[in-house]
Amino acid sequence: EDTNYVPLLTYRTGAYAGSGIHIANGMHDYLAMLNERDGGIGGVKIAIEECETGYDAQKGVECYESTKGKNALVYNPYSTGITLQLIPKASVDKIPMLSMGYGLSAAAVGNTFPWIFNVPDTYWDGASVAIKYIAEQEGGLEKLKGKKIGYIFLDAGYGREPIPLLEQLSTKYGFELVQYPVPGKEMQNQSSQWLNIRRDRPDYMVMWGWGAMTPTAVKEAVKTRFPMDKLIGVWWSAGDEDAAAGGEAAKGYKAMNFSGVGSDFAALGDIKKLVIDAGKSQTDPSSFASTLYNRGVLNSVIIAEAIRNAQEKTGKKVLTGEDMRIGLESLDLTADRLAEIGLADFAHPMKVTCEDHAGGNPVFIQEWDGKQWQKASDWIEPMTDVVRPLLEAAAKEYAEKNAPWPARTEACPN
Amino acid sequence: MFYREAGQFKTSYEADQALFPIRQDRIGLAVILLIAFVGIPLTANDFVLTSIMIPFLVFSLSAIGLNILTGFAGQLSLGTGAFMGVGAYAAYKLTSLFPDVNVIVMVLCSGFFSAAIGAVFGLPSLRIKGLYLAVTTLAAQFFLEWCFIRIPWLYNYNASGAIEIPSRDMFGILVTGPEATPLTRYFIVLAITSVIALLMANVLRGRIGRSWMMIRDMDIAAELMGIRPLQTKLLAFAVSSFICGVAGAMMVFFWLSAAEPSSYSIKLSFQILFMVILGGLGSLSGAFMGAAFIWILPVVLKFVPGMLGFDIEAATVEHLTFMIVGALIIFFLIVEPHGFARLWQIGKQKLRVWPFPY
Amino acid sequence: MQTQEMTRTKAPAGAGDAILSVNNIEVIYDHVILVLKGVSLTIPRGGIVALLGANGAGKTTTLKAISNLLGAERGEVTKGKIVFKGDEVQALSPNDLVRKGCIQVMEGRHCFGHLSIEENLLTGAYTRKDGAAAIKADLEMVYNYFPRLRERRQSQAGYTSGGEQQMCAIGRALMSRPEMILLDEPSMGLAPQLVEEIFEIVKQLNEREGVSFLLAEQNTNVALRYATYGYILEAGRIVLDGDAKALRDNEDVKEFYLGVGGEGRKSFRNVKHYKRRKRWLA
Amino acid sequence: MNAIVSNLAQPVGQPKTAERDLLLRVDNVSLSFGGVKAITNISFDIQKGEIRAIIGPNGAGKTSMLNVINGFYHPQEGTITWRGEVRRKMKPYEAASQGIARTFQNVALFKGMTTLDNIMSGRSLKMHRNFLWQMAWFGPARQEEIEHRRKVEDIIDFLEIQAIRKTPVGKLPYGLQKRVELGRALAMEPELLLLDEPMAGMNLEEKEDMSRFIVDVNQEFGTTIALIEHDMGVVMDLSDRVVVLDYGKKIADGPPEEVQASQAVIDAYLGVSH
Amino acid sequence: MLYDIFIGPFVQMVEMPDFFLQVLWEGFVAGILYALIALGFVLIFKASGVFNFAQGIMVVFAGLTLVGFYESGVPALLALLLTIGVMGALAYGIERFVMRPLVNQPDIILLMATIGLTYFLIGLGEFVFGGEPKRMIAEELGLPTGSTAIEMGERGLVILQHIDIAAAVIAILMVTALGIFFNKTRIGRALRAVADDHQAALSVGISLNQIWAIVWFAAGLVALATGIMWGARSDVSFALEIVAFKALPVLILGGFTSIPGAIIGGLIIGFGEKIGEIYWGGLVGGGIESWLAYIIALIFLLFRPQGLFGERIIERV
Ligand SMILES: Nc1ncnc2c1ncn2[C@@H]1O[C@H](COP(=O)(O)OP(=O)(O)OP(=O)(O)O)[C@@H](O)[C@H]1O
Ligand SMILES: Nc1ncnc2c1ncn2[C@@H]1O[C@H](COP(=O)(O)OP(=O)(O)OP(=O)(O)O)[C@@H](O)[C@H]1O
Ligand SMILES: [Mg+2]
Ligand SMILES: [Mg+2]
Repeated sequence: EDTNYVPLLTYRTGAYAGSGIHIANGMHDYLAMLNERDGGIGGVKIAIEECETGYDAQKGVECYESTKGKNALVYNPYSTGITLQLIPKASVDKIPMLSMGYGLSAAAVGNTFPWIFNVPDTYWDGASVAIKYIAEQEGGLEKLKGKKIGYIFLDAGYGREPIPLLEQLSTKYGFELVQYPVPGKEMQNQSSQWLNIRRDRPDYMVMWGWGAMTPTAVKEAVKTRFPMDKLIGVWWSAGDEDAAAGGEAAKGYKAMNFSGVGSDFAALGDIKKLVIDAGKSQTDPSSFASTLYNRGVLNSVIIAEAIRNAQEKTGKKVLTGEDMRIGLESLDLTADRLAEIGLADFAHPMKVTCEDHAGGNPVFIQEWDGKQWQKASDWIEPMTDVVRPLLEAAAKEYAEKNAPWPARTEACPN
Repeated sequence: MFYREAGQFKTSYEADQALFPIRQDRIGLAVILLIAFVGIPLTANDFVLTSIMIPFLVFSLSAIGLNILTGFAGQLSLGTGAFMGVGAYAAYKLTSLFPDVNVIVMVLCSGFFSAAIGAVFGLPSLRIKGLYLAVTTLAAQFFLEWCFIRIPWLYNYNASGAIEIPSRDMFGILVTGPEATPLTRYFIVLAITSVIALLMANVLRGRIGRSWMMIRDMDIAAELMGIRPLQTKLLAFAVSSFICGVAGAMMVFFWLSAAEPSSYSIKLSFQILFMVILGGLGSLSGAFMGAAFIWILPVVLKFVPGMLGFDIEAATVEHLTFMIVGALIIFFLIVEPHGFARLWQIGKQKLRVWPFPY
Repeated sequence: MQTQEMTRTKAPAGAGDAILSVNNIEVIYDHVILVLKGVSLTIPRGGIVALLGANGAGKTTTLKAISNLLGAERGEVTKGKIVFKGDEVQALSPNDLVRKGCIQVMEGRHCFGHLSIEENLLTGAYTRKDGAAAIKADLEMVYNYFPRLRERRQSQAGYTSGGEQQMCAIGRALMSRPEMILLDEPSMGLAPQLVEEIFEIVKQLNEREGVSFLLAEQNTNVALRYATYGYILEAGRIVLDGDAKALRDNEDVKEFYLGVGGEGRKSFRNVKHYKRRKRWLA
Repeated sequence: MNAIVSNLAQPVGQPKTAERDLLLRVDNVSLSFGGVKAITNISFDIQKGEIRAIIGPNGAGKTSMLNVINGFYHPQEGTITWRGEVRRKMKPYEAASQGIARTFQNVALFKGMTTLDNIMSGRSLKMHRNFLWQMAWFGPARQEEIEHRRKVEDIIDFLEIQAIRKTPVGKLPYGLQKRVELGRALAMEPELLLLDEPMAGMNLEEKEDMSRFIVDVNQEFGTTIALIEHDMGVVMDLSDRVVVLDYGKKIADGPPEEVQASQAVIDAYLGVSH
Repeated sequence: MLYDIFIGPFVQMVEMPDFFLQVLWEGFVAGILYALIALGFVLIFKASGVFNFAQGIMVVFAGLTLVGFYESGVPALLALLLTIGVMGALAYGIERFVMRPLVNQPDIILLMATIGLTYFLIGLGEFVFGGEPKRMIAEELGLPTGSTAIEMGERGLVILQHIDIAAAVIAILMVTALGIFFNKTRIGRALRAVADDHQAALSVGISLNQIWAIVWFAAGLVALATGIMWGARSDVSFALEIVAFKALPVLILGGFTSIPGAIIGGLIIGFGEKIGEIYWGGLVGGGIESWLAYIIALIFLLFRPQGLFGERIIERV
């Protein structure tokens, strides 16, 4: 029987499992639902296989090596570290890699990285939105001058990625950027960082937390009586447990998001009915439709839509990695299409082009009301004008440092 | 009776001091080398090469490195990961500073940097012993890890903080970078590992190897017999770190091709320590056996349920793997605290007297 | 052959009332090294039995087999049985055996280096339940036996001299009020005066309190003077046994163990090298 | 065997009192640990080529004395003169390189190594090939190794321990361990050999063997020997002069017969006269 | 530059006394928490000479079990009792299947075995409880959760978390109890004997099995207390296991065998680390906490190779 094989590099174990499990469930369940409901995509079932990485780069590479031979269509490493290792390998093996909203920001430059996709946004887009949102609160970008903005982050590739952009913005808008790195080992032991924050009294805090780092940070923020409405997390710090760790007192904590909030979507209803209630998933019903779960769903939506697109573009039903790349690179997920698949308004419409693999799509801010996340802003556009040149420069630098970096040989699909 | 030594007389000290004085062992080694250099390249697929053999060899080499320090010189170290990291970062810096020099030369040179750093952290070993010494090596581990993060010069100011290995060729064949074939990388790693293993086997059976073991077994007596403890220990630290450094550099150059500081974390230190202890402290062949066990077993375990037709979740497999590996470690320690190497010896002993029980 | 005969005819005195009997045990180390090849011994209640033999004959191994300490050295008893006070004890743990009244003084001292001498002695009383006063009294008794220990009572045992440690090890065993003591080379490293004293203590305990002893000793001379019965172990087998007096008079024993061959005691300076052949092995 | 004959060999039987024959002199040495006075104001000397016994009750300070001589302990007071030179605060490995070797009361063999390697380890100071040669093995390093192996084999033959050449020493019976330890010390070709209770735990036969080795070493190679032993038979037969310690003090010094007859020694050490 | 190193920090301490006090308090709390973990290590080390690497995972395991019982509907206090039972069973299991067969083996082998145990418990814990972080049921157990702010001067504020105060009290109680247990009872002496020489301890009739079951159980209880306290600060998750590394320098500093050493070592590390990080860390980019503790311990060790309160390392021939 023909299938389209989609390996999912997930982690349900290790220090970051707290975040990883929800993502893994969301990714798995949507694809499983398509298999149940529609018999796959275009009549071909999706073969889903999870490979456990434990957020560990070595194991991630091992997963990649052990699955790529099975005609893998696309990889989602869910770790910036693993992404970095796989970028060169995937480029050589000609298998696209979708790092949705994480990974190497520069990979958005499709001409340099034809095989890597990071729709809907890069970290730099995210960081610029955070600054923009702060400016909005203060009443305009010019009001940022003289403000102090703290940046607390997981001290790894993931958390360091936004720093160049933040520094750029800080010089541009004249605010002071103070960095608070949290070593991976000390994730659950952040009292020093928050003491420093207390002393420095930044006006706002931007947070790039993951795994157990986020709930600990939220708790510490509450403890040190940092004004919670001035703490803004990246979309990966937007988990329900993350905020719940602070309980009532964390009311006002904000985080960016680009995937739907809540379970009020037809497709999610199908998942619940056909997959979860049917006992075909590991999802704990209480965590269904949580922020990170929905994030996982969106990841699979992009995969599924890319498969469909590729099937249309190539006329094949059973695809290869190369076909998949075509599907991803000409992906156009419109509002209509989202509605059609039962996920109206679940995400902002996104379009991938040859040049731009990220799209720089708008994101919104959600706020914790003490019990739940609530949407707290409209879609905010990132500062593409600042981000794009930086991306170009970074891509160029990457190619130079890794010379001889192969030039793009893949034709643009349209 | 299979393993019969009778009738093999050594007529000179040369013969008696050969690495493998017994014929069966020599044949065994020849077979292993034949498999490694011919058999595996002919049969193995990319997955086996890149995910099993290359890491296995890299780990074997680092296990040899640690074994020299802990198994032979008796200095417990938990800083192996960081020393490997020093090698990796040094090699990376060297290749970017001197892009035209052959990478293999650079990989080997990187060992000198880790040797120097290892010796520095070995200094307290004169006063501090045993488990207490573990803390100085842990200090090395965490401090160096921190350096890898905090000194951007080390990773050429990459935004990601990771080192990425560019493609380099040697005699027209790509040896590093994503386009280098697994086979090429395998051969390089195999060659470096076997050569270093051989050289170390030589050192270990001579005066220097003995002086390490003297320090390990009874440092006071060693000192009263003319061994200078500081020099000897520092040499062990340096040699061990050199080898670990080369292994660390190989790890990123020929296996991972990109590495973050977390690749050289304490977890790696423990992994290597496991290999050394399970393989057998103070045994070179044990280093290989330990590496095989610790690295290959979990990889293989992952496929077992699938092969048996069970449909178990990936995470559950991972949990089970953890439990099984943990239990097996304890099991093997109980069966033979001196590791696989000793187990193998006892096995030989049994073969010798077979079919009688003793 | 004369020796064989002796083995057969003379059972140890009072064999009927044996406190400990070892029947044909075999011990293997590491699953491959066979060390004891069928050793049988009987220690009568209230007897002092000496176990003699050259280095590596298996004396220590025998004692450890009895006190069940072999497990800690990867050795095991694979055959035979050991009966102490009428019960088979192979399956007991060492501490059960101590509770039952059989304690071993290990070869090579084995004091607890970080504990003071006094604490070392007190650990000996670990299994006792008869109250602090009794223990205190025994402590006094040990100090009276070994005044040197009283002087060093607060010193860490690890830093005391070899002989002091040996006294400490023996004193520690006495603290458990045993009925049977397995003494492994008690005289090793002790000054001549002390050697005599220790054997005097053995004799006193034996006579006054009825403690039985199994002595593994290299100092055959003294051992046979105090023991009532002796076994000679060679390469894992008992090759000769008999009353202490009979052994003392045995020609081979005289020559090889007591050093009083045909022409009386030789000077150590003038021993000549010759290949010894034990007659009973012939 | 002749290979290890020390070039400083002394003809036996000559008068041994001349100052130039003095190998080592201990002057007014005191050593204490916290409150414990292990050695109090002790002086004695060791002549070239003699067998010098040190005896005394347990805890008298005999082992401590040896430890002072080879630099493991540093006395608080007093001096040690080695071949006419006064030395202070010497490191143990320096003592070794000056030709002082020893065996230990509690066997201190290298447990993880074979008999052969243990004895080879005694030759460490005499081997010089550097790390690079060692790595290459073939050529000089191997040459050196074999050369020393020959000498070690001589010692193995001498001590009659051929059969256990390749056995790890940890599992040897006690008596053989002591013998290997002697071999290891001999391999250093020392000028002064310090033996700390070499015959403890041996039966008569083994003591005889050991005595023979000690006498041979002394007579054939002229090695000076300082010997601690509790077996009075051995001490009386072997030693040229005996020094007796008690509670860290010297209570007698002289030829064996004299010492044996001294009432102080009998009271403190021998008990009933032997 | 020199000013930043030698003068600036002190000026800051004086200028912002409330903040300095807060730093000290945080250092104190961190120290107490480190000490709690270290205490578990000390217990086992003292009683068997084993460096129990699994203490970290035992903390996680205890915490997860407690929360797990609660989540499955058992009332909090009953859950606590059940968890104690589970720790007892675990102690028995470890004694029976790990320690007993490894009696008389060298330290490093036992160390390795406990690392093997760590792997096993990680797998088991994740298998049973899943990998998500769980919220500690501090409130339900009757532990205080609020905080008190002490005003100082105009803007000054020192915030004390009640849970931290509870942690300090519990730690001190445990240390006292254990201290008495070790020093005043016959079992305490036996434990130290076992740590010195397994075989000799056996020979004088000390039952290793019993002793080990007791100390592992005690270590399990300490782990449970630690799990509750750490869990209440952040969450109970497997990431906590790493915190156990912090216990190492504490342990080394205090000496492996000293119970008060664990507390004092913990406090030195806690204070040193916080003060170092807050006042000097910024000079080198921050995050020095990850190694500062080790360096502090290392410096102490160079002067006292056996730690502050450790037993002298015996070197004699
Ligand atoms: N743990 C062990 N593993 C292997 N072999 C051992 C072990 N312990 C002892 N042996 C061997 O068992 C034999 C008997 O040793 P044992 O210690 O019982 O002798 P012994 O009569 O007490 O000698 P000694 O007088 O030297 O103390 C020896 O050959 C020794 O090598
Ligand atoms: N490092 C040390 N610390 C404390 N006390 C010590 C140390 N070394 C020796 N002593 C003490 O010094 C005294 C002399 O010890 P030493 O070992 O020299 O005695 P010895 O004469 O060799 O006795 P033995 O015949 O019993 O071996 C002893 O009381 C011992 O406890
Ligand atoms: Mg013995
Ligand atoms: Mg002595």
